Amino acid sequence: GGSGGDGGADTATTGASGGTGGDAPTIALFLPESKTTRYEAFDRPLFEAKVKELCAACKVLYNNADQDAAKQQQQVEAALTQGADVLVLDAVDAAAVAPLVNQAKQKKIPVIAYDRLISGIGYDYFVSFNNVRVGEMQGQALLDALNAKGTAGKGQIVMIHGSPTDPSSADYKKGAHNVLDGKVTIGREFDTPDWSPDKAQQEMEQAITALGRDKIVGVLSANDGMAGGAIAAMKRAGYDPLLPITGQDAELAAVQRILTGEQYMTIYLDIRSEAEKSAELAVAVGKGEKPAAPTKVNNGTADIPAFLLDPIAVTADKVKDTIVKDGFYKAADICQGETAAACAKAGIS
Amino acid sequence: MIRAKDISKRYGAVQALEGVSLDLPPGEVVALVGDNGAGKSTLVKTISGVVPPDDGQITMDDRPVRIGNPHDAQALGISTVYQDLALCENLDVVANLFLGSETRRWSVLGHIRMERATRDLLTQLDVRIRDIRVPVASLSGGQRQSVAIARALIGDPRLVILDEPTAALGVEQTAQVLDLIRRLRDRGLAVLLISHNLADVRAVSDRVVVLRLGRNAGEFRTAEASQEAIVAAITGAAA
Amino acid sequence: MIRAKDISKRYGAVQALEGVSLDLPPGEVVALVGDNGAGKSTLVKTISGVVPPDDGQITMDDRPVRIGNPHDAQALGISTVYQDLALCENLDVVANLFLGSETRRWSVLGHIRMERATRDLLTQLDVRIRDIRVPVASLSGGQRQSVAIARALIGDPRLVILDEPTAALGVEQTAQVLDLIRRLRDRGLAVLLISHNLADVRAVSDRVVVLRLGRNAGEFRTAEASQEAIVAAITGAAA
Amino acid sequence: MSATTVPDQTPKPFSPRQAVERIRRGDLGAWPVVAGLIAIAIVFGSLNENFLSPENLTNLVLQMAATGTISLGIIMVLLLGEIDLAAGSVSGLCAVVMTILNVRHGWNPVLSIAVAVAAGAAIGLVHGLMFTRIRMPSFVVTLAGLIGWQGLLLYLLGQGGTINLPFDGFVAKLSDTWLPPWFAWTLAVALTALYAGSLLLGRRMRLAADLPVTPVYRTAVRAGGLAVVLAGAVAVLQADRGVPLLLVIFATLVVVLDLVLRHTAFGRWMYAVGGNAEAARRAGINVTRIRVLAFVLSAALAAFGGILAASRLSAVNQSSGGSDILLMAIAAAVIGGTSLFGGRGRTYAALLGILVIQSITNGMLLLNVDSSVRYMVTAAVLALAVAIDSLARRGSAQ
Amino acid sequence: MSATTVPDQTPKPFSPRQAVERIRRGDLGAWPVVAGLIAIAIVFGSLNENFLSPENLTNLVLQMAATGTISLGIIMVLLLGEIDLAAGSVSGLCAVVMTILNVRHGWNPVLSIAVAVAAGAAIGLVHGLMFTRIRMPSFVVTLAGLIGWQGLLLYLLGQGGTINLPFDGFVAKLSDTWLPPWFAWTLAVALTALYAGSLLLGRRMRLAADLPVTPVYRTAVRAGGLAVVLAGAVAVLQADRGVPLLLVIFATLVVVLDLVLRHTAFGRWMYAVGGNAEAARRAGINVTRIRVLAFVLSAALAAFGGILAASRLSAVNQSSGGSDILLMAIAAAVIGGTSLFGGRGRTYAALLGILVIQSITNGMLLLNVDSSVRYMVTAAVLALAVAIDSLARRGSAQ
Ligand SMILES: Nc1ncnc2c1ncn2[C@@H]1O[C@H](COP(=O)(O)OP(=O)(O)OP(=O)(O)O)[C@@H](O)[C@H]1O
Ligand SMILES: Nc1ncnc2c1ncn2[C@@H]1O[C@H](COP(=O)(O)OP(=O)(O)OP(=O)(O)O)[C@@H](O)[C@H]1O
Ligand SMILES: [Mg+2]
Ligand SMILES: [Mg+2]
Repeated sequence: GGSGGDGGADTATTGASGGTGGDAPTIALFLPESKTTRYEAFDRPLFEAKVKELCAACKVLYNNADQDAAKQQQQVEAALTQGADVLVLDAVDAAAVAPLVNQAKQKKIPVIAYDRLISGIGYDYFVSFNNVRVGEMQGQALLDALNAKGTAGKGQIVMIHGSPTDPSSADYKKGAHNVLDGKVTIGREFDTPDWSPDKAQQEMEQAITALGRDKIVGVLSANDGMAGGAIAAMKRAGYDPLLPITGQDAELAAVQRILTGEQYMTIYLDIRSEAEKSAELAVAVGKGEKPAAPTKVNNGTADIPAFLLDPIAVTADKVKDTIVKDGFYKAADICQGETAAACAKAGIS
Repeated sequence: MIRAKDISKRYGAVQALEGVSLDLPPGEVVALVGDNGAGKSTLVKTISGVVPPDDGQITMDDRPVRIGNPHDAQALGISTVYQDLALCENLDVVANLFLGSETRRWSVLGHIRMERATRDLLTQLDVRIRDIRVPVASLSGGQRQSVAIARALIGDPRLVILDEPTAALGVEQTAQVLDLIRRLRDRGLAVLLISHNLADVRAVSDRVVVLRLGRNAGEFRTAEASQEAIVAAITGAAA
Repeated sequence: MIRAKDISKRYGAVQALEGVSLDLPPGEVVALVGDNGAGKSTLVKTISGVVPPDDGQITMDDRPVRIGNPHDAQALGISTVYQDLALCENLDVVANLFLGSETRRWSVLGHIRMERATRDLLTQLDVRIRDIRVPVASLSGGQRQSVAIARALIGDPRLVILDEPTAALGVEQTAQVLDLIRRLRDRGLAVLLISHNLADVRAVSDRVVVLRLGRNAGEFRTAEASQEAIVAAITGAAA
Repeated sequence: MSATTVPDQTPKPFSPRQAVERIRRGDLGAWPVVAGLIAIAIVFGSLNENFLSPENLTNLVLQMAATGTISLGIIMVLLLGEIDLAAGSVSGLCAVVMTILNVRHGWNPVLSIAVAVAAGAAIGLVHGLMFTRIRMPSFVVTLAGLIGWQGLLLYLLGQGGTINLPFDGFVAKLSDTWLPPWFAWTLAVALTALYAGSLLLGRRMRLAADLPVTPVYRTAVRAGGLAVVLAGAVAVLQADRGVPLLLVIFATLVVVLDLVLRHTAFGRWMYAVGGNAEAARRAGINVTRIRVLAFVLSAALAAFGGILAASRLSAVNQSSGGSDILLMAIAAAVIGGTSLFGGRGRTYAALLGILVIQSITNGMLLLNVDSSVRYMVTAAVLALAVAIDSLARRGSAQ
Repeated sequence: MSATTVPDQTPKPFSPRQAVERIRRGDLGAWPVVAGLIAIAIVFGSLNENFLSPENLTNLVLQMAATGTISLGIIMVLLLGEIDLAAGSVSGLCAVVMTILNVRHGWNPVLSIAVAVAAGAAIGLVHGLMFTRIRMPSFVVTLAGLIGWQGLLLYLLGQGGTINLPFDGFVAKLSDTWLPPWFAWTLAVALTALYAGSLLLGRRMRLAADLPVTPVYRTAVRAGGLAVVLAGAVAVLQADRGVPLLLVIFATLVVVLDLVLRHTAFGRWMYAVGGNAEAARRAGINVTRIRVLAFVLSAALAAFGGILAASRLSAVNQSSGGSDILLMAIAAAVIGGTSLFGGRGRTYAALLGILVIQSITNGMLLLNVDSSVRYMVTAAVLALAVAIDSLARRGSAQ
């Protein structure tokens, strides 16, 4: 429970008077890590491209904190030093960046919380998917798959969560439990240091050993990388067909696995919409405008004007209408080698 | 009087000492001689607390004392120059000389007093070291030896043990060390000298104790023993 | 003939050697004497490639040779026993003895041949070490010294340098080493002996070279020089 | 003189008294670590009945090969008293190189592996040259490597992130190949015979050279011990999927490197440089070359370890070679008895150390506990396993 | 004899020749690292005009205090030739302890800090006792600590995760307090006067004891140098928000610990144990106590560093004390010139080393590059900065 409760009150004024950059504001984008694909491969280029499109003279200062809250703090300070006019902040630790936001507010620089809801202080905008919702969708998808196979009550599931030292992993975990608790038996549940696929593989192997091969009916993996590790473990243990397993991030390798039937689903965050929406917003705010937001989200301290996007659960039959249609990956990229046949089956070309 | 009784020490397969006894009365220089590997250094190390003996006892004025580590030995007034010198090569001459018995007030070092005392002591021993503030690592073999000897005189010992003190020393410095040993005796200290140089041994010692293969192998009053008798005891030719 | 000409070496503020020259003809034992810190070990180190001299030249049979590191010196047949021994304490006696010139075939070590040769060599030098497969760290001072001396005889050297070889040795072992030096000379090798023991020096050397404060300070044919003259040169009393 | 020398050199025949002697003087070799392993086995075995099942032991073997191989490389550098912090990054980078060549460019898998290992060796060469020529501390050189090669890995992976290795391809198959039973048994018998033969031959040669020897029955005990261990391992592994190729590869590396270290001049010089670099230099050894070679070996083994890890996962991704792989590899070496100060250690340290570490990890994952508790228990068990070793040695010091 | 000895001991008066001498023999002290820093300043300063701005330099100062303090603790252990891998975890754990006491239980902040630092010291005591009593290698003891204390941290944080510190509370204010200008200037003047005074006093006492002294003008140069550095720092920092309290705390720690190491018996014994533990033991020093104390100091400083980090972030969370803090703290010590083999180094190493590392990080963050490139450039700059140092020393070796 932090203080700074007065933050919400003056949000409007700081927001309006920000944008000292006039027609070509400098926009600082802060992303939390570089070890998963999405941030460097999608968020950043999409965001930068959209800014360029809307305002050719605008400058984007890009920062990646490598999952280190202290480093992110330094990055924000560096950006303020360089005269950023808008901060678009995807917090490493969404609960701990309030002082940073406060610093920006003191300098009358507007802040847009990107992807993760910053708590403990008021600020200008929030653009995101809902992390708890992601966990819920993973849990729901797994439940659906188990029900479809009729194995929901007939065995146990294994849950492979993300890093115990990563706060967002706690949200996914919470969401998944919201859906699954009471509906299935949870046999083993692991927090995986560093979201490491190697460790996920070992965890899955140990779960199989501990529970017995035939007692397991499904796997909840918090992201695609770890799902890859768990799938390797299942294959080596001789599962055929593989158990339904969830994922997140829509990594290329995961999409291919979904098409070939090795992975049941992934969470596809329509990062394009998120990045582009944020870019539009950042440019507008940077120019001193104050767009209206469709909704507000209460972060415990203040109501933050918010643009909320829905995560999309992608199973094999939905790849075509989501990922391919959005151009997230080109069909040619997905349908390489062994995946080609599966592509044809799913109608992707 | 310090007395070691029935000391035994085994290193793995090697029985380095087996029931060795030694008397060190005040005001007397005792020379400990013996072949390489006879156990001389090991005996010294048990007396000065560096290695615990397996067996045996050390008494001081007929009361048994416990010497569990070098600190105990120092507290009892036993000061030792080791054959392998045991200097901290990263520290300078002054620091090495006063190591463990620094001049200090409320734990703050008296740099200047120590430096001054070092210079005086080295001058007295006729040791020439051009800069006493350089690390010991850069000294010549004899210079290190001299520093180690000077170390033993810091504080107020009642027994000074010197394990091959003159091995690396020049003619003059050797003479100074022998002279120093005599002066220590005259001040009433007990001195234990280990040396392979029988000429030196005969020149300063009052008594010669011979070790052979880790056992006592003879004891002589220096004035009365011939060089041949001592050598015979060392080599075991007498047996 | 190996000859060092006008060697100078400075360590920071200390001029350890200044224009020192030395001739080492085959079949002759040259003794290098001098006070502590006179620069004897430094001179040895420049000849055996351990430290590069600042200035000066080393010639072999009148051709200048480059000795940039100890390997070069060994390739030229210069074999050295250092005052600070330079043994690898973690290795056993056999390994230390053959270090750098292991008996091997296709790079596979000939353990048994080396062990056998070690035993023979140590026996020949009258060295008693109970187990030659223990790390050198557990040997007595004299035993280490003996191992270091034995090292210098491995291979087929043409110059053997011994820096204070007998400092830690017992009576018998010293006699053996002196004897060994004579035998090396008789085999036509050049021998450079550094010692503070003038008795030993006079017993085996053909020529005595005196260093003082890093400079040549006199040269004598041993047979013709009196002990007093040598001591005077060492201490500078002659000047 | 030889009359007095020879009897002294002959070790007394084996006797209980002598065994107590050896224990007293701390000459315990690897036994305390083995005792720690047994303790771990008993504890986890009683907490979870699956821990000692053939299936789990097979998994354990598979889990330890990659990090164990990296640890082997680390030992090469630790023997010199130096450190290689870049081993993790190098393992990840080279695995990525191998995967890109194999999957994206369609190169022959063996060739890809060879090129990747060569790349690792080249990286090691760079480290070694910076260490020996510029005389930067190895800690800093490899710290820069740790960061820099990780950067290169991210750069090479680029946008895509994870790259899958085909599941039935050569590389993935490396970790999913099992020796046929007849072959496994033949191998075990052949190894035992070879070992016994070499012991007997050595004994004969020593007798011929008039050197002291150990009594014949000790030779028999040692060969018999190996036979029992090998037979036990094969029997247990056969009860599950068989002897994994991965184990054979790792064990071969351990044994071959041990032979190199103990029986070649190069190995001898490694120990010499680690024990006293100046003495080694004065003995005419090219210290620079030994050092550079150690770094090359370390990086090449790290590269190979990374490839084994990729084979296990059938994929490489941004976190390849990251996480705590480096720390675990170093810890394995140290737990196995390699000194951080150089000059002491054998390659079996990697085997024993990684067994200790992986047993703990493996056992902790079988038990169903919270991750915070898992961390604490892991630390406690790790500390305990090493404390057994240290206490045993301590009781015997001096 | 004293007639010949004394003149030899007097250093020759300062002269250009002597300066060249000193450079040739590698007696360069911290100058090469300072040169590296200047190089870094020039490079980043020319790539980004903001790098040398007062605002950024102020940020730099704030950024380095926490890790610098941890690094100070690491130096205590490195001086003994040991290592403390647990410093990062301990810093995080103690920060969490402090925060829980302060925020959840509403304890007085100063008391919470004191208790947390005491907890750190207790942890150090445990490490030290395991190292000295059980004789486990410090690497393993602190590796177990690294894992175990992290587990305890997670356990204490529990489900909630992040705990915020009120950012106008005492703890958070620690890193957001600025000295008033008059005070900063007074402090600078007082420090210079104190330094000059102590130099002159020492000189007088040496003269009185008939010991050689350096010429007066060198004393003047040294005091003047300090004056210039202090004045420059204060002037630059005043141009932004002022001199941060955090800098004063960190600098005080550095200076006080340096004085302790150089001017007390305890400090002397630290160096002695690090240089040759056996020689120290034979000199009657209680080696065990020194070692335990070093671990206690290390952990206590780590705890305090963790608290400073929490103050900066106004929060603690699961990753407190994690990430690369440990590695950076060790690297700072090594870059600053502390030997990993013990017996060599000063506390200023932490200051200089952390300045190098943070300048690189800070500079890289100002440039707008891909993270893979950032890693690679960081590595290159790190290597270069240390290479300058190493080359300078190398050119002068022997
Ligand atoms: N590595 C070094 N660094 C700095 N000075 C050194 C170094 N080695 C030797 N010196 C200095 O050089 C001078 C000559 O030393 P050297 O070892 O050659 O003397 P030496 O004649 O062998 O004396 P001794 O008889 O005591 O062995 C001494 O003053 C010594 O302090
Ligand atoms: N730390 C040790 N470990 C094992 N054996 C040792 C150890 N120290 C000494 N020894 C053995 O104990 C025996 C006696 O050694 P010691 O050093 O006492 O001999 P010494 O009489 O001093 O010989 P020297 O005249 O050569 O110095 C030797 O055989 C030696 O090998
Ligand atoms: Mg001795
Ligand atoms: Mg010498």
